[in-house]
Amino acid sequence: MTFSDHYFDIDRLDRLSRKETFVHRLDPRVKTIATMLFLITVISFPKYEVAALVPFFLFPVLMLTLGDIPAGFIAGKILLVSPFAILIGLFNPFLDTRIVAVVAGLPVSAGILSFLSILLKFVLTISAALLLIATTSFPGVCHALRQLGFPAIFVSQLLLLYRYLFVLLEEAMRIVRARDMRSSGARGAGVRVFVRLVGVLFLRAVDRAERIYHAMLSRGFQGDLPTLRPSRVTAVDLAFLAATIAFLAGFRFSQVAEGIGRSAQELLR
Amino acid sequence: MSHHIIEFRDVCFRYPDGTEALKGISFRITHGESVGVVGANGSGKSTLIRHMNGCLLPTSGTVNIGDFPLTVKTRRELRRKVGIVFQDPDDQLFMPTVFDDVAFGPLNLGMDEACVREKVRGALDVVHCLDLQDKPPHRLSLGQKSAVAIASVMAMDPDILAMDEPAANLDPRSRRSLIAFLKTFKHSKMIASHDLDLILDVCERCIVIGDGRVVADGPSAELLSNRTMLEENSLELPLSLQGR
Amino acid sequence: MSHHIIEFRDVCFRYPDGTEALKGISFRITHGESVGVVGANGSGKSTLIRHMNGCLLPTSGTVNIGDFPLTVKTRRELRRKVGIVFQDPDDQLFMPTVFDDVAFGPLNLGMDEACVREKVRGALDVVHCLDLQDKPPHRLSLGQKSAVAIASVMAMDPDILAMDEPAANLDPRSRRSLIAFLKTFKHSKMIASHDLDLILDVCERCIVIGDGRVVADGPSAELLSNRTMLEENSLELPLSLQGR
Amino acid sequence: MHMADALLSPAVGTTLWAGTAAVTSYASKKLKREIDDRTIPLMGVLGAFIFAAQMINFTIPGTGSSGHLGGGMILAIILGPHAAILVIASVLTVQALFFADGGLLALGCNIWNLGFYPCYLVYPLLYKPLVGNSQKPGRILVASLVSAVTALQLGAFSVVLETLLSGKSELPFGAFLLLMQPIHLAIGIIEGLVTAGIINYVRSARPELLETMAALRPLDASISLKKIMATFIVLAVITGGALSWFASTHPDGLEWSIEKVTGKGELPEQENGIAPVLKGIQEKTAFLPDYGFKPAGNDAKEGEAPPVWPGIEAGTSVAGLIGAVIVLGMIVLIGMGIRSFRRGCT
Ligand SMILES: Nc1ncnc2c1ncn2[C@@H]1O[C@H](COP(=O)(O)OP(=O)(O)OP(=O)(O)O)[C@@H](O)[C@H]1O
Ligand SMILES: Nc1ncnc2c1ncn2[C@@H]1O[C@H](COP(=O)(O)OP(=O)(O)OP(=O)(O)O)[C@@H](O)[C@H]1O
Ligand SMILES: [Mg+2]
Ligand SMILES: [Mg+2]
Repeated sequence: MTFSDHYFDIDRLDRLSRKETFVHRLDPRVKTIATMLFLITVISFPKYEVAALVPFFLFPVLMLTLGDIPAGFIAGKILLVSPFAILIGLFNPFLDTRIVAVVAGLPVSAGILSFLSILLKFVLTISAALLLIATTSFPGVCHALRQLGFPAIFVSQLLLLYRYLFVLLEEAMRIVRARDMRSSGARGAGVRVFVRLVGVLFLRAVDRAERIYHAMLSRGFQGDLPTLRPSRVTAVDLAFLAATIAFLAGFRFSQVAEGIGRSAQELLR
Repeated sequence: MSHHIIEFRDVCFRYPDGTEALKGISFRITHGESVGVVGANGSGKSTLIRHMNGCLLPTSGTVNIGDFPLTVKTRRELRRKVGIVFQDPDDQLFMPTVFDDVAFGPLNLGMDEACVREKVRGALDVVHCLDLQDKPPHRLSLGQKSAVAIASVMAMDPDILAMDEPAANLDPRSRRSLIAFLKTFKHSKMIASHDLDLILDVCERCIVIGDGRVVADGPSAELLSNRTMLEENSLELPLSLQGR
Repeated sequence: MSHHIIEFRDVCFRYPDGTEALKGISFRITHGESVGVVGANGSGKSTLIRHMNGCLLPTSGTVNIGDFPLTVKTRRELRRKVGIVFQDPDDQLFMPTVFDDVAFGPLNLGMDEACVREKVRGALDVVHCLDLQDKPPHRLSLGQKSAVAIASVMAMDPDILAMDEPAANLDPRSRRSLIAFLKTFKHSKMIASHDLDLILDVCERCIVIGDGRVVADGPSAELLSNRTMLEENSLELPLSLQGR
Repeated sequence: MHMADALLSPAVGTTLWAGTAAVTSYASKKLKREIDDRTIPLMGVLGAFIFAAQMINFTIPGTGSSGHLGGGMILAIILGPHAAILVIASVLTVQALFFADGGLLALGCNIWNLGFYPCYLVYPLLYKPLVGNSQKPGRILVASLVSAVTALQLGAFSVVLETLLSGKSELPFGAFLLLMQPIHLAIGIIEGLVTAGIINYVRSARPELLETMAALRPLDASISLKKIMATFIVLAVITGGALSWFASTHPDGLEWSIEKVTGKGELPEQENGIAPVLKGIQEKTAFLPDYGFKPAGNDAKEGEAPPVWPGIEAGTSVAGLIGAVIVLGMIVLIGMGIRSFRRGCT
């Protein structure tokens, strides 16, 4: 991924989060909590569990479709994400070769099962996190965190980080562009020039912070970033949370997929 | 209302690297006066403006706002009175959306919600940016950012207004409505700009800065038509006086 | 020399958030022409300028420089021909000192030392910044930065010059000498600005942009005295024509 | 290397979340009491800076591959530990949300691995003493190098531990270590060089800057080793406690520990694949050679009927598979239904 792709990616998520749908209108706190519960439930499955994980796709699919988020975009991001989990999981089939089942004449090893399980968990957890941000603006998540008791300092500087992320990314992009525009050939991609560029960027960042601080003070800043973003938990929000919990508990403790599979087998016979 | 008085007494300022940006500036602005600050690039205008609310404190000399000297201790209090529009709008728009940003000041002053909304609306209206409310600042053009930055200061109803190059990125119409607004703003104000026509329109008094010193101080109409003095200070006649 | 020709054919550009900044722009600039681009805040001037050397590529339509279409593949080559001065000077100064920064381009073009020094000197002289040579860019005033940014592009001897709001932060004298320099620059150039007086002085031709479209295109003297058309586009008569 | 949700068990995930929450709220409290609020915009902007810097890649000489700045040590050096850990936490939060780097549960681990070590262990215990008061470029270089390498090694080691404690991966301890530590040695060296380069650049360009920033940094020298160790030990105990509780209630998550407790014999070697090789490496390198991280019950010979554990029997898995496919189909249908319904509405 190139530099500006990264930028546009963040920007695209940021724009998606400004849509107006049922999911977007839900209270950020409720969505954050629901997502965390979802994550914990998903990873609480034992390492060889595969089938029972599948019903959990309902959650991201509902968020995706109700929130009107393009599935291709999320899928693309999942594929691009750092492959660490997959890389580590990939060893499982080689290391755990006990045959535990024979499906359609093909032997299936425990390692393959645990790898599949990691894969499913990977897709589920990553898509849940991405969908949280795609349906809740980042400032929304920040305010939710504040209301959920995260320290004020942390949340304030998280908001500022987010605001200046775009400014500095653009600044970096333009510095790189200005360098490329005035340099010929590949000169300038080495560590030395990098350190200089980053050094300049750093100094500017510090200066900017100083100027921002003054601007904030000039407008009555007292260590807190107030907003007029009334977020009240409504009955709809509570219903959503309750439904999520019921959904999670239901699918966690009953073997839905397996049950359906058995019935299907019965029917076929 | 003595708190609209600004007085600089022999103010010197040295940047940490040793650059002497102000070398003894003195003047007094009384209530309701409207003063333009003009001078060459690097003459010290921005440095001067940043002294107005204690962003920078003099290396020597004093700045008084009302009857109070501006010091580390008093600046917190006095800052509310002085609204500053900085030269780079990106420094000033630090909240995630235009609305939040303009609302920041009023909220900090403890206004209630309806009142805040009212203020934000009014301020954005003056600069023709009402429909940008929900945009995040990083998606605005530079001129739009400048306009919003001005709104965010105006929303605070400052007693004293200090602006650093407010019209630099505005299109002629927005510049014109900024001028109109400045003319209605009845408290003291100080405007640093290279746009001598704007100064001539808005400010009855003008201070010419050269190399960190006050070179001339007097009625704008007079100073800004003094070609020799202007040219000595890297300035020239306002365009509207040059004719074609 | 056909490589001084710039042609936009039906150029549309949409920012990733869906903002349609350019909605079908077409024009052709022949060698040696000097063209001003004017329009309201947010009308798309900066977006247009950024298409000149492929910083942005059209969503649809084509940009030709000389006889080559500007694409991902050719832009590296064509970039050398087109010197762009961005709206924000900070974007452009990335080296530790003013001298290094202005020398960066010439050095990369493989000039020898004496030649580079010569160029840097010449370029800095035009913008009155010779004595800032050894200062680091972050310690300059904004106007000084703008001036140095212009010098850093001029030092590269571009075939085509594109400037976005070059005079916004300059003091009147530097502005005047920028105008003088632009008049001596004999290749094609394109200047986006709210400073209609500068456009009137420097450009024989003027393109008015409104909401991402070309609204008018013709001789500056004619367009910039057409009060109705200007006012419809958030502009007004150049100050020097307004008189007092 | 970011820890990922998919490799985590709830016990490890929540324990590290708790640890991280404790550390960050400690840092916030400290900051609140001891700094003026100018640090808040500085922290925010420097967090954004780390991102911007991370997006500029450079080529690593000789390899052609590209590296980027992680930033943990830089932040610790510039802002001091308390502010730095909050900034690192924010950077990781944004990465988790926008790039799905790691994930939200793994965030706890990641903040711990990439924030706690550089800020609260390496900075006070290594960097400060190594640099001392001299601030010469050479010393900064050495100190940055040593610190960055150490911090990354600790972080990588933690990733290994967290993964293995979670029990989702089959990688043996030693092999995993061999996989992680050398990579992070290389990354650490580069990170150290870049860190030193930037600090030195800033020092020469704006010497006054680091001094004024130093003023923002409370209790630089006074972070007592004791306090840190005490925190660390407390957290270790909590972790251990939680884990053993989890082990006793949740056998399939941590089967290896049961194996250890019941002492069910030595594990037989796997005969095929790279397992024996890895096993060999492991025996030579691992300092905990007994941690085989192998499930119990695999003493069954190959070719025999699959063992009852881990609760997979052929019938179940086939039914599960069929069910999974059906459920997946239904979910896709639901999704497409909603989508076309929405389209119809608008
Ligand atoms: N990065 C961006 N993402 C989305 N929209 C943008 C972005 N930059 C600019 N725009 C929008 O595109 C339109 C054209 O912007 P542009 O910067 O080209 O205007 P401009 O004519 O240069 O204005 P100004 O005179 O204020 O500099 C504006 O409506 C602006 O809000
Ligand atoms: N951060 C800084 N460190 C050191 N010197 C500085 C710094 N900022 C400005 N200066 C110097 O101080 C002097 C006054 O700068 P200032 O920004 O006040 O000028 P100005 O009148 O606002 O100029 P402009 O019209 O270009 O905005 C200049 O010589 C400048 O180089
Ligand atoms: Mg200035
Ligand atoms: Mg523009």
